[in-house]
Amino acid sequence: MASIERTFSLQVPSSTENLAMIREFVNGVGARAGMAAADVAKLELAVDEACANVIEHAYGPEVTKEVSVRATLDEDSVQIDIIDTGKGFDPTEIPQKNLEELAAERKSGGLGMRLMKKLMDEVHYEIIPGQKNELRMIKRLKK
Amino acid sequence: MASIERTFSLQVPSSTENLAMIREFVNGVGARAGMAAADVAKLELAVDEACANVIEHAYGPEVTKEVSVRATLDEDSVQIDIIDTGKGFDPTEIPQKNLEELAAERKSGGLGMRLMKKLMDEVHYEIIPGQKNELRMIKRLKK
Amino acid sequence: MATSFTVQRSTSGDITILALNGFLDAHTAPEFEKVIQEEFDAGRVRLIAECGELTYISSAGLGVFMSFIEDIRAAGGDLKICNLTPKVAQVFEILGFNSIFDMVPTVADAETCFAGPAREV
Amino acid sequence: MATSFTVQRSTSGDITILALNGFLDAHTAPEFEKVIQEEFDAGRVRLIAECGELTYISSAGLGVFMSFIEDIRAAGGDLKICNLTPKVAQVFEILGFNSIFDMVPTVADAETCFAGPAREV
Ligand SMILES: Nc1ncnc2c1ncn2[C@@H]1O[C@H](COP(=O)(O)OP(=O)(O)O)[C@@H](O)[C@H]1O
Ligand SMILES: Nc1ncnc2c1ncn2[C@@H]1O[C@H](COP(=O)(O)OP(=O)(O)O)[C@@H](O)[C@H]1O
Repeated sequence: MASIERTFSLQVPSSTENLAMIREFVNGVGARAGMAAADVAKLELAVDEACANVIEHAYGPEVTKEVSVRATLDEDSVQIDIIDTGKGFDPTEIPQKNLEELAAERKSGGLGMRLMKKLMDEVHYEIIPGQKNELRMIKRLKK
Repeated sequence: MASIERTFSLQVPSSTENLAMIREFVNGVGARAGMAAADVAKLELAVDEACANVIEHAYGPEVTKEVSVRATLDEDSVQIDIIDTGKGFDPTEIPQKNLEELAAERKSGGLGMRLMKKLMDEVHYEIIPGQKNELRMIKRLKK
Repeated sequence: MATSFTVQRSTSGDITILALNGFLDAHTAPEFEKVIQEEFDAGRVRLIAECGELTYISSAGLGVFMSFIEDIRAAGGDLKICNLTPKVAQVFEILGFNSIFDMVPTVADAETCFAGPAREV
Repeated sequence: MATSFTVQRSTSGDITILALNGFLDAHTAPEFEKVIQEEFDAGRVRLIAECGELTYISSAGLGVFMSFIEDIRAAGGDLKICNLTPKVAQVFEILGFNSIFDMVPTVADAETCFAGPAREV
């Protein structure tokens, strides 16, 4: 594998219908990075969660809005950047309830960010309200 | 299906290794457009041919260069735009030899543009030397 | 394309078996929610999710399980999960779903669970 | 990922059977070219391409067939194509390959072709 960085990008309309295409894209990226199937599956799920959040929370399902996923591969890692220009939010203010509490409240949500953090090695949000919201996730490659 | 246009885009490094990812992308687009499997297969092959030409003729295999595919869906058609910033060429000057001549000359190339024209409803090149080379192909949807 | 998700419903006495097939994500989770809601509304609260053909799940799918479990148990029933593939099982485990749900190998095992004492809510 | 392409080689007397599997595109065509070149260099010019497991072909793959056929025939051999799936067969047909190549259903049919008179070059 060349030591040079390689970048793969995908943009699709903001609709949950397109999550399947995003997952196929991530599967392709994982294969290009030479990742093991189990790690590709983790990457796939983390990106699905992040994009579902953009579609459902940042924009609402508006096909005029775009979900953008960029993957940067180098020798050591796969870096995923997901950018939206939606309403933004403060990740530190999202309450982290445990599973029993969520179930007791009949909640169906609140699991996505938790999954992303468990699946990836690094997860950072950079929110510039009204301008752009960027989520960067990194998965290190096992050598 | 909404009457609004939907746009899907993919950018990958200029390497034939990435043609498989491009094909998966096109398969996804075809599914989103509700195309029959036989038509998706035609779209897939036409885009593969066009991107292989960009990789092999416009850039050479340089992973620092990017192949960009954009698909625009509306009610009636799938439009594919493939842009490169490579050396460009004059499509009207490419000799169209028949199969027997190509075989007699031991040629392995010269079939790609022919296939694209047979598979798609419209194929146009817009070459602005030194700036950008754009190939637009259209496949009309059967209703 | 990997968008398809189906639920096939069958019954065994007062137990409803829901065989999930395909991709359960933010797009398809509402279909699963609807099926469970229908069972619940019909007073059928002994449910088994048979996941042998469930190839993918994201948090939206997990959320459907989570949001119904208390109501189902409060109504005297349960929702048991069986036959998870290793890939899907891993997602349930990462989130600690085994602390809330009975997850067993087969439909027969799940039926046996129902024959035993009710799980604490 | 749909990148894999393999060729499995077997022989039947002086005939070489090349069983193609997977995706034959601009990336994998050089592998196919290499295999045919090796047969040709070894003086083995009675070739059958068995395409039952060939799921995809683009012009780069077709070009390998086209670029070798005259040399192979000039050396007294042929390259017969058999067992194409409908999807792949359509690509051969669109380009009119049937005017140049013998395309038959089975390996046995291709072997029978070799037993008959040589095709005009
Ligand atoms: N891209 C985003 N834009 C705006 N809000 C977001 C975004 N991502 C997450 N959020 C907020 O964080 C909350 C928690 O997200 P998550 O853990 O994925 O659970 P869920 O999406 O199921 O609610 C969401 O309910 C939403 O309020
Ligand atoms: N994007 C492109 N940039 C530069 N030259 C191109 C491009 N596309 C096609 N060509 C030229 O047109 C010729 C014919 O292309 P094609 O019919 O696809 O056959 P092949 O690629 O197998 O040679 C190529 O050999 C090349 O010279």
